[in-house]
Amino acid sequence: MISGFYLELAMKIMILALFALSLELLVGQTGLVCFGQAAFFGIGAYVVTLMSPQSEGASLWLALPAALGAAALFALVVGLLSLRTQGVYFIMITLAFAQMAYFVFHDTDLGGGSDGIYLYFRPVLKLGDWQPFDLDKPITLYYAVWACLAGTFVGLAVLLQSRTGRALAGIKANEQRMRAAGFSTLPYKLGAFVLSAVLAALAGFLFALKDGFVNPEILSWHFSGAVLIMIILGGLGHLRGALLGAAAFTLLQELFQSQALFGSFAKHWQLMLGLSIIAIVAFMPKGLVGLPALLGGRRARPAPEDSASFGATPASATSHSPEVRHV
Amino acid sequence: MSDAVLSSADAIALQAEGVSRYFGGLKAVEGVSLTLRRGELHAVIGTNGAGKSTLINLLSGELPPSAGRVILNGQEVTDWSQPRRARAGLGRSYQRNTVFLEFTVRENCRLAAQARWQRAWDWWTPAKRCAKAQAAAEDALARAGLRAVAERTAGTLSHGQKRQLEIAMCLASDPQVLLLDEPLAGMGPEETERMLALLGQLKTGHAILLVEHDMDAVFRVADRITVMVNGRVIASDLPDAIRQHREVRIAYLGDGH
Amino acid sequence: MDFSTFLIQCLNALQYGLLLFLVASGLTLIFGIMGVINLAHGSFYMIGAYMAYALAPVAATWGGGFWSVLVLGLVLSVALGYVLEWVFFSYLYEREHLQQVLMTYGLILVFEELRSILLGDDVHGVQPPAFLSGTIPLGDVMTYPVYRLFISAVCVAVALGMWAVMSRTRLGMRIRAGASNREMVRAMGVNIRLLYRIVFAVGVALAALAGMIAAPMSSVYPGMGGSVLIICFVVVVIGGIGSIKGALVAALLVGLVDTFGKVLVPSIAGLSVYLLMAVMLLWKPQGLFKAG
Amino acid sequence: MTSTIQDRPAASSARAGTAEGGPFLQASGLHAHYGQSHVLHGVDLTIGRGEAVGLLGRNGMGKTTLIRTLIGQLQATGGTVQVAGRDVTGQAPEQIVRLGIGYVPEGRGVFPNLSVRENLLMAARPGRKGQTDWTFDRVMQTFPRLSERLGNGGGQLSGGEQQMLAIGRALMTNPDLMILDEATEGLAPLVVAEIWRVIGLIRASGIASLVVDRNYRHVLATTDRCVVLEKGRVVLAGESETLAADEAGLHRYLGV
Amino acid sequence: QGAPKLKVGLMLPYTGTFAALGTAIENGFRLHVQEQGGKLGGREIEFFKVDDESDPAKATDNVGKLIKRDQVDVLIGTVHSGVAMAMAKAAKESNTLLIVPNAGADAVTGPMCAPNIFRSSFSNWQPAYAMGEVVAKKGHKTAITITWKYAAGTESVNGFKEAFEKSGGKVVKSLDLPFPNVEFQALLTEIAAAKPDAVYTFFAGGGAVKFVKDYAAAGLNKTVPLYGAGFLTDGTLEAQGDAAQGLFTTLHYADGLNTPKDNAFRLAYVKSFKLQPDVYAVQGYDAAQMLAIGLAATKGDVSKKAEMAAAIEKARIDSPRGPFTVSKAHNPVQDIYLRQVKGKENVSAGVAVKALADPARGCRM
Ligand SMILES: Nc1ncnc2c1ncn2[C@@H]1O[C@H](COP(=O)(O)OP(=O)(O)OP(=O)(O)O)[C@@H](O)[C@H]1O
Ligand SMILES: Nc1ncnc2c1ncn2[C@@H]1O[C@H](COP(=O)(O)OP(=O)(O)OP(=O)(O)O)[C@@H](O)[C@H]1O
Ligand SMILES: [Mg+2]
Ligand SMILES: [Mg+2]
Repeated sequence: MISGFYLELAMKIMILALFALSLELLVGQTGLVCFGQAAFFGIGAYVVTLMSPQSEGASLWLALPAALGAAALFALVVGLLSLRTQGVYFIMITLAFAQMAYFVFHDTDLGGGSDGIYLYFRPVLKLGDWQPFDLDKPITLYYAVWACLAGTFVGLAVLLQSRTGRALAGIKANEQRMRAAGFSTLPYKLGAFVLSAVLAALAGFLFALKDGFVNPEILSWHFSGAVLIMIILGGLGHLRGALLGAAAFTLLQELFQSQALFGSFAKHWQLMLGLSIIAIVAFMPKGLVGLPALLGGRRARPAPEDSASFGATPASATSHSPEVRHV
Repeated sequence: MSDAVLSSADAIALQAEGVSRYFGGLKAVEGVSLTLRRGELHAVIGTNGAGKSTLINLLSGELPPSAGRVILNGQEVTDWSQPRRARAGLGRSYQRNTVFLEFTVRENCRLAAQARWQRAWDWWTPAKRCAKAQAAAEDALARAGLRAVAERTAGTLSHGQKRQLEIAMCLASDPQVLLLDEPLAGMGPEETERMLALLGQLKTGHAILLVEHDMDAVFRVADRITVMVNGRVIASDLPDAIRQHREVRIAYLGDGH
Repeated sequence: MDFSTFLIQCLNALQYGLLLFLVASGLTLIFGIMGVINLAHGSFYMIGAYMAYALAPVAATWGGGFWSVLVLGLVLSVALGYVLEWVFFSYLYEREHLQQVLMTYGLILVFEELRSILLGDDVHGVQPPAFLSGTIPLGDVMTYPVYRLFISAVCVAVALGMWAVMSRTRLGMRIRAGASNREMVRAMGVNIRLLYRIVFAVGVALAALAGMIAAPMSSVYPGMGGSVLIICFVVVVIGGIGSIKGALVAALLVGLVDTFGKVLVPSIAGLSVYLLMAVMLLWKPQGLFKAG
Repeated sequence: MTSTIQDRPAASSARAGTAEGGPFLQASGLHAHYGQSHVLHGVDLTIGRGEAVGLLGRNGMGKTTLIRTLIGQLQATGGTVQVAGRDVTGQAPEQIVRLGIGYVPEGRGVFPNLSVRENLLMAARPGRKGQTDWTFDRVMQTFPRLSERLGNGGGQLSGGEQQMLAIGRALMTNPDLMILDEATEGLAPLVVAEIWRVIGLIRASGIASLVVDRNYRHVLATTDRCVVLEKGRVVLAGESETLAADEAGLHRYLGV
Repeated sequence: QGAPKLKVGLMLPYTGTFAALGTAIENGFRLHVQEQGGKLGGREIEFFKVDDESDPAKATDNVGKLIKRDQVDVLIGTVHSGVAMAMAKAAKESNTLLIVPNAGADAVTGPMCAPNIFRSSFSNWQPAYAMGEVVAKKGHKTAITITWKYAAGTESVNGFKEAFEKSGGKVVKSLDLPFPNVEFQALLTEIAAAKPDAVYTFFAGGGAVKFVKDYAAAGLNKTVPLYGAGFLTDGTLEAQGDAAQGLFTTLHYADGLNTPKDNAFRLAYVKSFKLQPDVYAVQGYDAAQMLAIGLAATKGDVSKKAEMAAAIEKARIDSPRGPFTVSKAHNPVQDIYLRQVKGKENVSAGVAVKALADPARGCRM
């Protein structure tokens, strides 16, 4: 049984993985590169913290829907406005809204300003007088995080191969064509945007529960950027890429910061992290998900589809010599 | 089909009334009126840059018109969005390929077909379970002659094959009104024949607007021809009359036809 | 605010806007025109600033001053950019664009750490050259440093130069063409790989130049790269990707909003620039001046 | 499969390989792959100086692939290519093209972010022998429609206008060999006629051409020699006139 | 012998803007341990280090590494106030001894105060309050404050305002700009237009350098005197050059104190680390001293928190800055110096306020 630090590390990785999944839905599956995902994460975290009284835990029944709902609402507004733009402009406008959210928490006293605020008691789940589990126990929280991650992963996997999911993939590939075929793309994109925000807020919610402390920095562009880096590192277009990326990013950081292994050079962990990232880009074009294929090398390749390389009929041994060889 | 049926109002599938589209100072389409009937293949020909593709964009809702009205099945659809018009039975193909390069050929068609049976709230049933879309896709593949390459990724097709796929996708969503922008471009001689046969088949049940520069083909299948030059319609008549039309010969056909 | 203060504030805004343009100019080239999302731009700026600090004593040993530092720095940064493109970017163009983001992110970490190892973590000042260290009186209490005017002049020169090259010369056309279809440019007989290597090098040099020029004014400190990065992206995007004119106008606009935002509505000063960007993009989803 | 055309007597084409000795372009035994799929199976092709060669075949038979391999956009996995007497196998496209090839790609490849004027100017260069027959003005005369749209972005043009632009752009390089891959796609009949006229003109001025076009009758009528591809192999080759008369061959390989 | 090593967790910034400060603090701490023969309270020391990156978002996580993974006995850290707050919370929950060697957030020894939390540096309020009195005494009637809009800046400005207005002055305008923005020109113009008697400022690091230089370049240093909390000119003087000459700042440490303790400290520091010590090094050194005093009282037993706290509260700590005591809320009660920049030094111009104690508002201990 893992405990203490490793329990927390596992939770942290899972929360980041959940966060990465939320972004993967947008970036990898719908083709919307959002650079403000941390805002939703932060809203989820802040809402539960603000809702929790100083002396007791808030009701999970209230806090969770409120956190997710607030993020969804924000995403709805941001999405409606920013989905008018495309490509890099979309990247930047989502950044703009996220930065505004950041400054609201940073510059006003709403959430304790730049110092952040504490969550003293985790929300409690109660059905009447019965309390099925107690999130204050680390191990319970761990399983809760686990369940959220697993649920999200499975849910997204199912979603992506449904008609809705294929429509999103189509929008990523060629939106104009989807519209011509009769798909109103805006509702689809908006739906994906809001769903993604809700998942990010769930991750933020769990983060606040785990740490008991929220700070405006969790809304900052650095964090939005970091999670984007994670999913690219893992490999875009695959749900498991998000998991791999989040785990690899966190563990690499952990590894290089470890004094047990690197001694005083651990101080320069960023150098090693940077170099590993560069190496991954250079040698793994598909990100970490491409690693098995890379290692498997030639053996794993499918049989050459030579017969398929030509149009109507298979290119069987057409050894007819030309009747006409005008020379 | 008798003239009486052709001219009766309920055969009218799509109508443009004085539609115009300006790009800055350029009048790409100006005051074009045109009627598309079921069971009829209506060809639109004209010089390069005459505004044919723009007209299709206006009819299909891809571009909003600067002026004029579009009427689909007796209902004004001028301010309908493109997807809405598509769902009401207006299908189009593009002059430049717009296929989904990363998907397989079959998947391309299935996605197009799926537009008819959208159920966005149903996020759990696998798309492959939608038998109707599956069948419509297979049908379109067969018609366009793409069966053999159905499992290939669209990006690996040759140019001509992509053009065929472009048409197949348009067919897959089974529209009643087809707006085809140069469907023959890029196709080889054999494929051209097949496409013309297909058009002949389709036009009995559908209304087809065909933009094409291959005059042999146009004169073979068209029931009616509209000629555009510089955004305006200069003639609209039966094929034989167009062949003789002096202005059309000067501006477009040349002496070869 | 009385009228003369207003005028001075306008001057401040103009000057800040021009400085922003200078810093963003390299980004306009690499990101806006080549299409490489370059997060390491801030690092190049930082490298420039640290060069201004570290090269000054080197230049002094053989009697060189401000200008020699500038030239030396430019040469070094061109070389750096050339090698970087070669080693790290040349094979990324065919890949998904976001891979470049990852690569430049890795570079940020490496550069930041290398700086720390080589030059330490201290804050340093750089002296402006003597002939530019004067001031001009403005109103009765304030003076205006000549060096700031010098910076503005450099900005205007860079802006004009870039605009002329990109839109008036065949070279510029080829560079822009390369951003939309590399293979086609090669098929027209243009050695786009070399061209891009050079453009990248120039982009790096422009960022470094901005750093070197700004160093006497802003001093040199760890993390200085990160603080300019986002604002540069804001400028390039508001202006419309690929447009140098757009970048200039956007930089001035950002300067204006930032300056007056701080003075008139200090409570939301942090927000103002992003608010500007959101409003601009909602109004013009393709930026102010869309290229092509 | 041994359908080479190397062994064809030089006399078969009036202009092939005269003057400076050796054909302008010579490819032998070309193989090409896209990943695992083998697309060209040992193709031989010779284009003499000033010779017009047609390349025919149904969709997906490897015409474009052959062209891409010739100019180095695709690495040949076997065989050699010589251009202007030099072995260019494995060289970069820009190096090969600079030996005097103007290329009109399938699907136009117009630069959407450049204006029409810029699209043309970016490619402009004098020919290998310093010839500057094709200038901006001459392209404008050939395609008057373009001169009305000079300031427009390449992406804003109609399909046909883009095609004209692609052809004009290739001409601006003052090539010795024009490669036209479906250059008449989407062009109005009058313009197509003009293109064929220009091809004839080019040919008369000693510029070689390699033409792919869906209108095989036109190709046969305007070229010296034709090559028919089937599944990546040359299955028919010969003088255009003779081929044009070979109904059976055409039917078999072109499906007409 | 026999007693296991004492695990000391250093959570300091080793990368980013504050990297230099982190190093100085660690050096100062190690210097004192060294002087004690490598042992505190009879126990050998084993260090565990974590780079906090000055990122509050990662703070809880990072402090968790030390508390849960390494299971340290004592926490030392950090520079950034936001991170320190997260550390304080974690320390409170796990009842780990925490000594804050820099972060000045008033709250650490205010609402967050706890028996096991100490600070060896200052509260933001302290130098600022002292400067308020100084500026008023100099006869200035009106002042403008300017700072970054973040906790440390706001707290500092409030401290200044409290003292200045109590002594009859008036803060006519409080200017701020978003952290870490360094484009000051617009605000300098505001100052020039308002023509106050004095300006009080709180900036640090690169921003401080730029502000001082811009202030001078705008010519304001000739007409409106500038006063600041000591961080304005600490560790930044070389970079500020001439622009900083003559500036007055207040801090709990200064150059040229010329006390035996300070001289010895400086000498030893230079010898050990080949670097000039600064106020951060002093704070690290004193953190070690405080720890040593606590441990001495319990013979190295960290579990006896109450006894350690009592010992430290009673102690008079012989710091290079001058002796100080620790308040009930565990913040130093110390002399605040008025310093003036001369050449590359912040030379002491005497004590501004003697034995100034932080009011520890909100502390219920
Ligand atoms: N987005 C646009 N901005 C400016 N001009 C445009 C735009 N789109 C089209 N045009 C211009 O409008 C005119 C009509 O274009 P359109 O594509 O409709 O022509 P077309 O009849 O389809 O020609 P073709 O047969 O060559 O395809 C052209 O001159 C074209 O340059
Ligand atoms: N990028 C690619 N990857 C894999 N296979 C490809 C790719 N491009 C083309 N192919 C395949 O190679 C074969 C030859 O294609 P090519 O484009 O050369 O045909 P083509 O003769 O030019 O046809 P068309 O007349 O349709 O343009 C086709 O079967 C095609 O599907
Ligand atoms: Mg068209
Ligand atoms: Mg082809």
